[in-house]
Amino acid sequence: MSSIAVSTTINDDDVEFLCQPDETLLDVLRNRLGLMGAKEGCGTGDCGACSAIVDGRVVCSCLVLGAEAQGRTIETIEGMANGSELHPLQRKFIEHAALQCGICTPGFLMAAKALLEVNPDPTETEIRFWLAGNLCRCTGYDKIVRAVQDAAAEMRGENA
Amino acid sequence: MSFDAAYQDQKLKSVGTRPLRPDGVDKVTGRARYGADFNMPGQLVARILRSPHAHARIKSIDTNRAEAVKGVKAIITAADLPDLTNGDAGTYAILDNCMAREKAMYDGHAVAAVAAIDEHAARKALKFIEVEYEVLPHVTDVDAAMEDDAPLVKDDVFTTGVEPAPTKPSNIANRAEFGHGDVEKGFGAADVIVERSYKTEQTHQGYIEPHACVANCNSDGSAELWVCTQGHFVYRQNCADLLGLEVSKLRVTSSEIGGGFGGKTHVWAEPVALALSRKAGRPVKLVMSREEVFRASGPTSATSIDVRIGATKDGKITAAEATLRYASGPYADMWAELGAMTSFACYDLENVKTVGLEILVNRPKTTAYRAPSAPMAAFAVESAIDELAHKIDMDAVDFRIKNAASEGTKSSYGPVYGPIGIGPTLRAAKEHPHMSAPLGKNQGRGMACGFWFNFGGQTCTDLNVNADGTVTLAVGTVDVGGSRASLSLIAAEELGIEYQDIKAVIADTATLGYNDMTDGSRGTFSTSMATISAARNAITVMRERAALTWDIPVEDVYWEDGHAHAAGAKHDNRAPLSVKELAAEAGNTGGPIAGHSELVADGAGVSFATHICDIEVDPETGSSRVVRYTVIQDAGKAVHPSYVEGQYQGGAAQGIGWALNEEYIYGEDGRLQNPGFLDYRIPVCSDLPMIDTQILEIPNPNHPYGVRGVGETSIVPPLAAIANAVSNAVGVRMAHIPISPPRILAALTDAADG
Amino acid sequence: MVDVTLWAGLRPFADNQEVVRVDARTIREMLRKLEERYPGLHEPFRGQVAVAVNGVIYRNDWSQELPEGAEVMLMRRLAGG
Amino acid sequence: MRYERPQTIQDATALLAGAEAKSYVLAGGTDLLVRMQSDDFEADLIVDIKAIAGMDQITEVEDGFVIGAGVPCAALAENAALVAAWPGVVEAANLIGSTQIQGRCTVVGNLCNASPAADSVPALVASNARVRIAGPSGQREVDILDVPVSPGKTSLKKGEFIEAVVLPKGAAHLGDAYLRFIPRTEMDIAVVGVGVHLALDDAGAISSARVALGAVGPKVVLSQEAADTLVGTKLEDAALEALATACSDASNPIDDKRGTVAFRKQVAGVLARRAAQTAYTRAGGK
Repeated sequence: MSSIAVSTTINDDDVEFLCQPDETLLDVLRNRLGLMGAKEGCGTGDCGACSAIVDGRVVCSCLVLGAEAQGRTIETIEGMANGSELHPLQRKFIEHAALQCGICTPGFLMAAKALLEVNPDPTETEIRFWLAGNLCRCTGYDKIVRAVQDAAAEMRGENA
Repeated sequence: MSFDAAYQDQKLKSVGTRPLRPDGVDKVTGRARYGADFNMPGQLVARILRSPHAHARIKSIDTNRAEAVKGVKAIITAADLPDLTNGDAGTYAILDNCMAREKAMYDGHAVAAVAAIDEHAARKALKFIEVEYEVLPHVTDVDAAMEDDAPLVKDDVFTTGVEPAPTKPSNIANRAEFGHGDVEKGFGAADVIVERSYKTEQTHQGYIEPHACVANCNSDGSAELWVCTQGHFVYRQNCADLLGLEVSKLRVTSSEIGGGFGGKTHVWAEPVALALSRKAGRPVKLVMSREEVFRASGPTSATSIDVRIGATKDGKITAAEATLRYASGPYADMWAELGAMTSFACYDLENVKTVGLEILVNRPKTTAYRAPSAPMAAFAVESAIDELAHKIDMDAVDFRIKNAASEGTKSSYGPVYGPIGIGPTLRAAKEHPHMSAPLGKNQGRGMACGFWFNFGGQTCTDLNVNADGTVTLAVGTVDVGGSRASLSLIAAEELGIEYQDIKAVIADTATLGYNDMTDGSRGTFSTSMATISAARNAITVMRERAALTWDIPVEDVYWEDGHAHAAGAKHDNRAPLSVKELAAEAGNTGGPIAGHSELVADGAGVSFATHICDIEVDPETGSSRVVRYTVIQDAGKAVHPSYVEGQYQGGAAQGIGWALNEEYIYGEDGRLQNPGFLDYRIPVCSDLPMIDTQILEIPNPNHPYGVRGVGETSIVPPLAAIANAVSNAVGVRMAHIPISPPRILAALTDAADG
Repeated sequence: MVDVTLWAGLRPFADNQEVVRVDARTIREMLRKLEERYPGLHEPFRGQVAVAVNGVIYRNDWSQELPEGAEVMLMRRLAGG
Repeated sequence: MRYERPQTIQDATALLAGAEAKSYVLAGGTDLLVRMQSDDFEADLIVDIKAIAGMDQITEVEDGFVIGAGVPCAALAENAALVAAWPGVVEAANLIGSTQIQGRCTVVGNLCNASPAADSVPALVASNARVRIAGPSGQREVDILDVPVSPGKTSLKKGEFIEAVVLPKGAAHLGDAYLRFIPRTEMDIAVVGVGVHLALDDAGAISSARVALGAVGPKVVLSQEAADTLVGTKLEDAALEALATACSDASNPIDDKRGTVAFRKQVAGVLARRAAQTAYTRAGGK
């Protein structure tokens, strides 16, 4: 197998890498680019721990080939905060104790960010169904949903 | 110095507040490092070859072709591991589970492992390892394994706990009996008796992070292990015992852990990674796939339970009896015994008898899962209790209150209870608005109680006061759900300083004394005790330093609100010295200031919870939805209430998944059919409602702040609460967990037919 | 003086008694005296035993005192999750 | 293994028709990449068709909609005209997997994976959709029903791939709906799925009907008997009961880890009844 040269944009930076044809974007992020915030919980798109945003859509990076990143715009958890200033979702997850072990947290944050970009004022039901592809085994989801609701309200300027 | 663990009623400033967790930013920015997030220079990739058979004798393993694959650096089989055949049986079983020696005991059992320069080479080598199996008859069902003609999982297991000792081998590894009184006499006095058999299927802890480690063995006998574990000191001891390493030379660092729930209390692949590294002479990284996690790491027992309970018409239980069969995989443990002990622990019974039967089957080795063995027993017993309440036309909560255990009750497993919390949780449930809220169409309400033993254990902490007066707290219990925040609160409380000035870290095995695992709900209970003790020792040092500074006797220095105070007027009302001031002068008053503690945190005390749940069932499809859920549990004292609530909610969610959809499904061939999150169906966000919690605080007499472990009990009542709710919704008693849509629809169809 | 209740698996090692009277002030002393009297208990006592004293289960703290007339039960050491 | 990203349909078919023993088309990848995780997976060539012009487009034409093979299912719900015309098809496509899967998976991929449980397929079959197949010898169009053959197998020939799904556009008084049963609320494979498409006459009676069932046989089942129970009715209770019975009878499922024979047969009837009611309302029936 020979490697493929890929040029892409990750978290606003131009990035070039070589990858194998069968290598997933998740493996590229973690093993070649040192972006380990995306986690592999299943490798089959069932847990959402590897969520990344590709061209504006949240996807499981374990179900994207590294080679497919060519020419795309990719966002990962490492690019969510603005320098040392956390994104409101990140802050609210900490404030609401919406994480216990935290392994699912990067994936939830990426998915929630994508939600609030298309729906700034989601209902509880909308949040729950949008996040159904992100498994959490620790929290029972209660505090996660509340954190997303609270972050959405803050981002709408309602409880600033 | 002896440590007084007795509860002292006092006003607490830090404990009970909800500050931000210290590891929060790392975890929301993707910087926290879990098991698979660590690499070493020159590391190899390991993969494990697993048995495709449920039960097979390994006749030979030929690794020659695989070794010839370019990039392969080491291959091991059981022959490369120490032969512990004639040693301690428990140790042998742990190693045999890591790598099968004579027989593959279940689908997924490891038979060989490869370390290679990359994933491709490792994957290729696996295909070239030739294993010759003699396939043997298998048995995977707990009841089938008990039949006389069942295939023997092991031919050298004779049932223990029965007299006279049997001469014929059996899949029943052990029988354990508990109870008191005369149950037959008790049943004779009963007006109504409920008798029913229940079944629960096997479930997995389902942590999102697969097992992962990086092992590095050096030629001088020193070794390092980076691993996600609930107990790195225990892993160190296990690996040293299994591989013949010196404990001091094996340094184990626990990564951030992506969930454990009991499943990471036990070594699975870590000894294999170390052995590969030793053979290859290079670091080895081993990460299980999700499929491997399901096929070959720690599920809990499938069970089959018979319950018989009798009561008088006015609601007094006269006798209770249960036979509990727990499948333990191919290696005997004491899961049935635990089930037998916990089954009737909520009740005050004159006549009770429980028998636990430990059953061997060709399934993965059973390991602990959050309050291990208790949820299934509670499902059976609490279902029968509910049915009995219906039969005598008594409110389910009132019936339980009337029979609840209390201080002085002789427990069903033997000892007499001290002050306990079952009564208060039941009374709280009775008064809870949930209990009286109206139900909609096709909805049913259920409630159930749960009991669990909490544990304490060996614990060691270091508390270092830094030059700027901030404090580093080094603990040895892995943080699975926010304990660094709780322990920082404890240190802040005891020292009288701000929470923000404490930084708690998890120390590795080379830098702190031994600690038991974070299991048995002991993390915060026991390490908070050691932290209090360490803080008190540091205060002693600081009082001495203040005495030196002031040149007064140490007896005249007392500690209050984070300051050393000189007692009385004779010391000219000296201005108190803060931790910061004392720390700044430490170099000239005797050197660094620290408090150390090693202790046994015993006396954790038992724990109780009551859950209430509303379920809506679609009678045409058997689909069910949890529409409301309430957890009421005694925390003793909630150190960080947000994370206590989190434990309540998380345990409830796991129990709901267990009750409704999760199960290991085996084919006729003895192979696991659903080793993935697609068909092993844990609850997703849209499956659940908000989970309400009510924290009761009945101080634990054996902890200075009254703290009680909270991690496990919350998974005990849900199976029964859901079963009771569904049964109340559809009018048919559901006795087989999971209560999946096909089971509900079949039950409804059967009921309609007749 | 305390009466110590043995779990079923231990009884064969102690002349099939369910309850054994021991003159001991601490758990450690109680376990030592039991073991001296019934050497067969040596094996099960190594890492497998817990002791309930008046309802509180101790797994490690063998210095725990045994109040006169306390209810003392030996139990198998249990696992948690 | 090679990864290729051709720019034209001709290049893609040439690659697929080439010498390689095993080649796979990559669109959304949500099935293919799962298969690639398996140790047993082997391939010589992966052809990513998403760089071909038009693959990511939904085009409204005079007599229908053309959905490119690279269009993620999430994009279907963002096309107001498509949602208005084929709400059932869009619903079905949007039921596949999670939000994350929706961002990648395609209806063509769902079809070509040839799972009997594919959610979008019964809805598409009910809608009378066709597929446009590109091949070394040019383009052809076939009924969607003729694409899946058996679990994992399609009727596509070597070198061929589906470039688009073509949905018709009809007159007034049409309505479609798709319902499936899963144990959880999300993330499961359908245990049973039912797609219903109804046309009403001016009096509100059903003039034509198509009823397609998923996960009750080795491939999607289009049941004429079920459709016949509806035609001429205004979906009275008797018609619904007859429909349910016909759907249960048309189901020939297996027992597996997702459901039992009895369960699937029974629920097929229940869902057909409910889907028909939704389709009827959407068609303007009262």
